Amino acid sequence: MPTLESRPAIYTTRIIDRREPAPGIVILGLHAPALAADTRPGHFVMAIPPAGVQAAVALGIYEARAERVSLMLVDAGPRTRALAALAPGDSLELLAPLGNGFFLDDLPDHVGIVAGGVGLASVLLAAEDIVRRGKRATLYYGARTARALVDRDLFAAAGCAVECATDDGTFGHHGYVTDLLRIADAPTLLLACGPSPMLRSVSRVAAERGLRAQLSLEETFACGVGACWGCVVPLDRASAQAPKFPEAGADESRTYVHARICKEGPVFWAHELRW
Amino acid sequence: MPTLESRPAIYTTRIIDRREPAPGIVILGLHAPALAADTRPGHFVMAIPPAGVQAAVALGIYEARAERVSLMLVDAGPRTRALAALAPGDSLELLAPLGNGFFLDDLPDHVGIVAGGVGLASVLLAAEDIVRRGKRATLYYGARTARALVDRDLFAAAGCAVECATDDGTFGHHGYVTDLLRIADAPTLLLACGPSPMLRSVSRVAAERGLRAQLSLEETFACGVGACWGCVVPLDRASAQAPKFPEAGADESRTYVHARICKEGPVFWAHELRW
Amino acid sequence: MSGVIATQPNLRVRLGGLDLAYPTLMGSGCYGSGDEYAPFIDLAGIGAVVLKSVTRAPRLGNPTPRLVQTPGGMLNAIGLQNPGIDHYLAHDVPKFASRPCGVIGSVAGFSLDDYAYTTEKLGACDEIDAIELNISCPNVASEGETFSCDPRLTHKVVAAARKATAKTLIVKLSPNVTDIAAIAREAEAAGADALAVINTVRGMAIDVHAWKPRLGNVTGGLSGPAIRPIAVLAVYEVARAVAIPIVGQGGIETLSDALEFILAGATAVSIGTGNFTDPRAPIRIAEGLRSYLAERGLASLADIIGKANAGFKNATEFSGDEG
Amino acid sequence: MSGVIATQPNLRVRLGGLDLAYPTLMGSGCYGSGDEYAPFIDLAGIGAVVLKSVTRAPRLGNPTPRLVQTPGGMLNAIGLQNPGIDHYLAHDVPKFASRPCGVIGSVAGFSLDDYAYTTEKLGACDEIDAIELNISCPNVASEGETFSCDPRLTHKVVAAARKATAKTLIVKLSPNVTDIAAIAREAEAAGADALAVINTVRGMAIDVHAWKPRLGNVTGGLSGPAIRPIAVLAVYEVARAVAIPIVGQGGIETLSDALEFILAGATAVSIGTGNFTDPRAPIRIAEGLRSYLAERGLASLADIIGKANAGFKNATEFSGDEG
Ligand SMILES: Cc1cc2nc3c(=O)[nH]c(=O)nc-3n(C[C@H](O)[C@H](O)[C@H](O)COP(=O)(O)OP(=O)(O)OC[C@H]3O[C@@H](n4cnc5c(N)ncnc54)[C@H](O)[C@@H]3O)c2cc1C
Ligand SMILES: Cc1cc2nc3c(=O)[nH]c(=O)nc-3n(C[C@H](O)[C@H](O)[C@H](O)COP(=O)(O)OP(=O)(O)OC[C@H]3O[C@@H](n4cnc5c(N)ncnc54)[C@H](O)[C@@H]3O)c2cc1C
Ligand SMILES: Cc1cc2nc3c(=O)[nH]c(=O)nc-3n(C[C@H](O)[C@H](O)[C@H](O)COP(=O)(O)O)c2cc1C
Ligand SMILES: Cc1cc2nc3c(=O)[nH]c(=O)nc-3n(C[C@H](O)[C@H](O)[C@H](O)COP(=O)(O)O)c2cc1C
Ligand code: FES
Ligand code: FES
Repeated sequence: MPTLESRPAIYTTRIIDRREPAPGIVILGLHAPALAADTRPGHFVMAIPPAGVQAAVALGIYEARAERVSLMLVDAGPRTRALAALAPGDSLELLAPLGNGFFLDDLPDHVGIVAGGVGLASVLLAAEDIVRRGKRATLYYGARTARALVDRDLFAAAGCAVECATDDGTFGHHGYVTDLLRIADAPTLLLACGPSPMLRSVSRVAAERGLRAQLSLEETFACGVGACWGCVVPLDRASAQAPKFPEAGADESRTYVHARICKEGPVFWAHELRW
Repeated sequence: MPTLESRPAIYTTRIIDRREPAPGIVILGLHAPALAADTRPGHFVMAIPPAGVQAAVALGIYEARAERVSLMLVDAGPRTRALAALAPGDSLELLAPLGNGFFLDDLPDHVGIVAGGVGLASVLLAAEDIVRRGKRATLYYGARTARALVDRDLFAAAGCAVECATDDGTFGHHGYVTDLLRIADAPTLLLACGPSPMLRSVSRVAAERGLRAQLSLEETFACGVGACWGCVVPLDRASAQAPKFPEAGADESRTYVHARICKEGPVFWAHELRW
Repeated sequence: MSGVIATQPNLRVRLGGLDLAYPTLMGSGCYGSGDEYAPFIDLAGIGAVVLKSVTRAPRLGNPTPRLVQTPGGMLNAIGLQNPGIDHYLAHDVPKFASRPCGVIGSVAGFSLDDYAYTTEKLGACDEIDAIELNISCPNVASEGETFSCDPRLTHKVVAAARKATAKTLIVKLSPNVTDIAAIAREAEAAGADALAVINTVRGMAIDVHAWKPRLGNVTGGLSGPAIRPIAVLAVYEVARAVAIPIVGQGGIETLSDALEFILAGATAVSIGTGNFTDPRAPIRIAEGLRSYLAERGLASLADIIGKANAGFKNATEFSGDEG
Repeated sequence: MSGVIATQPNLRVRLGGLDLAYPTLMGSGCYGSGDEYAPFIDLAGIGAVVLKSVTRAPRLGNPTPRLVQTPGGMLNAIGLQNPGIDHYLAHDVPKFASRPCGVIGSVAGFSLDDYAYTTEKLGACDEIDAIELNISCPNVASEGETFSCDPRLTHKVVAAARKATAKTLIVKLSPNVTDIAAIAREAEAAGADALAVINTVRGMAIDVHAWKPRLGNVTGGLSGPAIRPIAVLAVYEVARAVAIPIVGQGGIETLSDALEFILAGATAVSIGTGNFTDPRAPIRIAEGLRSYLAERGLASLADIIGKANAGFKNATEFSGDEG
């Protein structure tokens, strides 16, 4: 959990830059000094879409430095599309910063960061933080194809090593990003963010090889602030993150409870999940 | 009815210019040579909105010359707003040209054109046509306020006189545009397009003063091509435009039928309406 | 040659005795007679057009406004404006003879007699391939209770229509009921060959400036993408309750929308309000279905019908005679 | 001074014995306990928060996914996850004491006993100002029939809850019925002080890639702007059937949306899904209502309630003690 309590609020920000590192991917830079200062690695926002589009959408905080915060949008549906159509000068309101963030207080010498697709948006700040704490960081980055591997240079610039895998073999390892973890000197702590199948695979590899892994989970959100119980994951009752909950009578409730990804998470220890 | 049969089709056009003559009003110029050639005064289009926005929307054909057709959008809701956000280079699909258009074959020496608000979009071609036929045309143009009176110069350039009225008295006559018709030498034929209350008022003035009036009606459309019967108006059974319809048993069906504004109209003779 | 043809997925489906080249219908009341769209689309690419509902006596329909846009959908209250069956037979039906797609007549009414009378007359026309029974009207003899809202009344009206025609009989169900599966079972038991699921959902909108209902008829029927989840569930539930084929409808605009209904158990789909966004929707959906099947190496639509519905009972026949 | 105050329109409304400073509620299940929103909005600007429904026994809730976005709305199938009434009374309820707005507890259950038990326990808490009865659950004793879908069951469950508490009792109706007015009349007859209209509409969505329902629970409840026309009509019909006040809900996001419900006959409105677009919605709607009344020179909300509903019967009491 973040060492300092952050103070979520509704931020009215202004878009100051916009780039498209690959087709279907847009990065919006926002002027948001107070939010930048209050953001910890792994935090996310609920972005209020332009008028006429329903439902705020969960987005990782990609960059946060000085006066600027950035968000990465990968075209998935009406909301990411409407937000990606915004231009410098437009304003954007956010509920932020939200979520627990990665646990970075007690790091081994070498930390592996596993990112798939849009999961990249939630791990750059963690990479920076690890390096700042004097540890080694390696990004294991997977995507469908070479073109969808974006911004490797930002990680390199932060002092983080980068290893890639593509489904179609157009860049780096031909296969799953988790294949890259099956090496002798794998980092003993993994931070992972990406699609569920990738996270489950990270979980398996970690279990097999005795590594610890923190997973930043994705699920459809409605509120993003713990109010609707729409985004849960089965979590070991013994986890420090498990909400207090009496046994429900059913057998399984003896071993797990449903924790809210947006509130108790989005970062959980892989070995504590019962999914 | 137009002298030549027009051939409606789905046109894929490209936006070539865009201007905002007043806040909330946008005029889009489209490259559409075949449509420009096939358009008669009073025709309208059903414009297919950008992906994600439902329901095509009815718009008058404002200008039609050589390769270019233009549409006027007045912010009323999601569809006019989505279309107004289009920019040069974007493509726009239209079902067009639709409707009967004004009856311009048998004109008196002086024709009055009454337009309120967005009704202006449906009468410029009529003004041009009247002048081309060697007759005098006067536009009686009403709006809430001076700023909302747009493009008077286009009418003047077409050789049409322009008289204005504003609700707030900021330009021209302070009051209703129909007040301008209560003069001794009013034109004996009126063509009118605008909000319902204005058209009803034109209808009353015409009846009082023995003028003939063609009204281009507005109603919520769904199909715009006569398929859904959503856009009807009660019309005298004896009208040449009345759809063939047996008496329904109810008394009123002896005197009127429901005609489709999009198909039998949008232009009707004021004295034939039973609204 | 025949090898190449054999790899083209088969979109042909059967609804009772009605054989359709495509599983895509134009919904009643939304495409007129189909002719209105001849300038815009090739009707040969449509399975069938379902005509606007016709009644025994002529009807002037409801006062205006009859249409209101709502979020993700629209309300309509047309009030079944139509010239009555006699005028319809004399003036309209003859025009349907040369239609390059199926033609399904739609019958509405206000008593059992009405339905039987109109069904018999319309069913007797060579130009009409099948009859759809729009039973979402109030029964004037039965304190105005809507036919489709009561299992007993549904049974009676379907039985009456069944006696009146030997043509394929499609019964269109209303979603405005506590238990649509119970209604569906009655329609099947009374002799329906297929079910159309769903008609519009009752709703209203209010003019907040004028302080009055926005529709001339006060209430209307909600349609369009807004109701799609309601319609998909209705198809899902009906498909578990009956063995006759289902025509799914309610908010279909795209291939993905159509697939939801087919995977829930629909044999064919109908596009209504989607036409008002883009009349090419049914053509595009048929093309999309063909590619969808081809990409997955599937031979016919039968391979996906009901595949997301574990309790699927629906036992459609397919004509295997086309490539 | 008092002259100035008197010209400020009065937004205060009464639901049974419950006096609310604003006619705007936070809908059950959408705002948690309200505390989750304290960082974002001033709860003193809200009429009341309706808490997430609580049951007698703890419930783990449904498998995931529990949420799906749909056109103009969303589906949810949370499955009433809650810690059960005992844990709730011990750990959660005490936190509600210092709330600057009304606090309405929501009770769900699966038998008459459940409802009576939970209502009594929750109604006895000083922190709870009123009880909302969520009767959209299946009755396990009655072959799983949903309480709110049967007038007889509705009467029984409301009567049981009525006996269990003297606090204001709001009964929340389901739209998934043939005749909502009949259900409303039973709830009123059994002692309800007010009605919440409507709960979610049943629906489902299908994953067209995986060929399976998108919700872990297969079916879910549709909410949001998509259902607004359905909800406005339900309020319109219920307002003609009963004399107790109505809390309108279903797709309210803006002032205009709220006005539709109030003009149809609602005394107050509740914002649920609208919160997920912008949690400030209830505050903005209250401000908007004040301006709307002021612009028209109207003194209180009573001046517009039911004004688009000619057959309006609802006879709400208003507290006239505020400027
Ligand atoms: C903590 C967190 C952080 C996140 N960070 C980011 C981020 O930084 N950047 C980012 O771009 N996203 C991020 N996401 C994901 C994003 O919030 C979701 O993808 C969101 O749903 C996008 O909204 P949308 O309206 O654009 O798409 P939606 O309409 O919500 O669509 C979402 C998905 O559903 C699928 N879908 C829709 N209909 C069907 C159907 N019938 N059958 C099968 N599948 C269907 C779509 O293909 C799509 O993949 C994050 C999510 C979480 C929880
Ligand atoms: C033949 C014809 C020609 C036309 N030509 C043009 C043209 O050239 N240019 C042009 O801009 N328009 C034109 N129109 C009008 C245009 O088609 C309509 O205004 C259309 O509805 C706009 O769609 P929208 O989605 O933008 O607004 P919509 O959402 O359809 O809103 C339409 C109206 O409904 C009102 N409304 C919505 N909700 C409520 C409520 N709860 N209470 C009270 N009122 C409400 C809105 O304020 C608005 O005035 C024409 C119409 C016709 C029939
Ligand atoms: C304007 C309009 C008119 C309709 N008229 C009829 C009708 O006459 N008979 C009928 O059975 N259904 C009628 N319907 C219902 C549609 O056929 C369809 O069942 C319903 O709208 C749901 O599908 P959709 O969302 O694709 O429109 C009408 C729908 C609309 C929108
Ligand atoms: C995620 C979610 C959870 C809900 N949980 C409950 C609940 O526990 N009890 C209840 O009575 N209603 C519940 N509802 C229904 C809402 O309170 C509301 O009645 C309904 O969603 C319609 O209003 P809306 O469109 O404003 O959301 C829930 C709705 C949503 C979207
Ligand atoms: S999204 Fe509402 S609790 Fe997590
Ligand atoms: S809008 Fe459909 S008939 Fe006119």
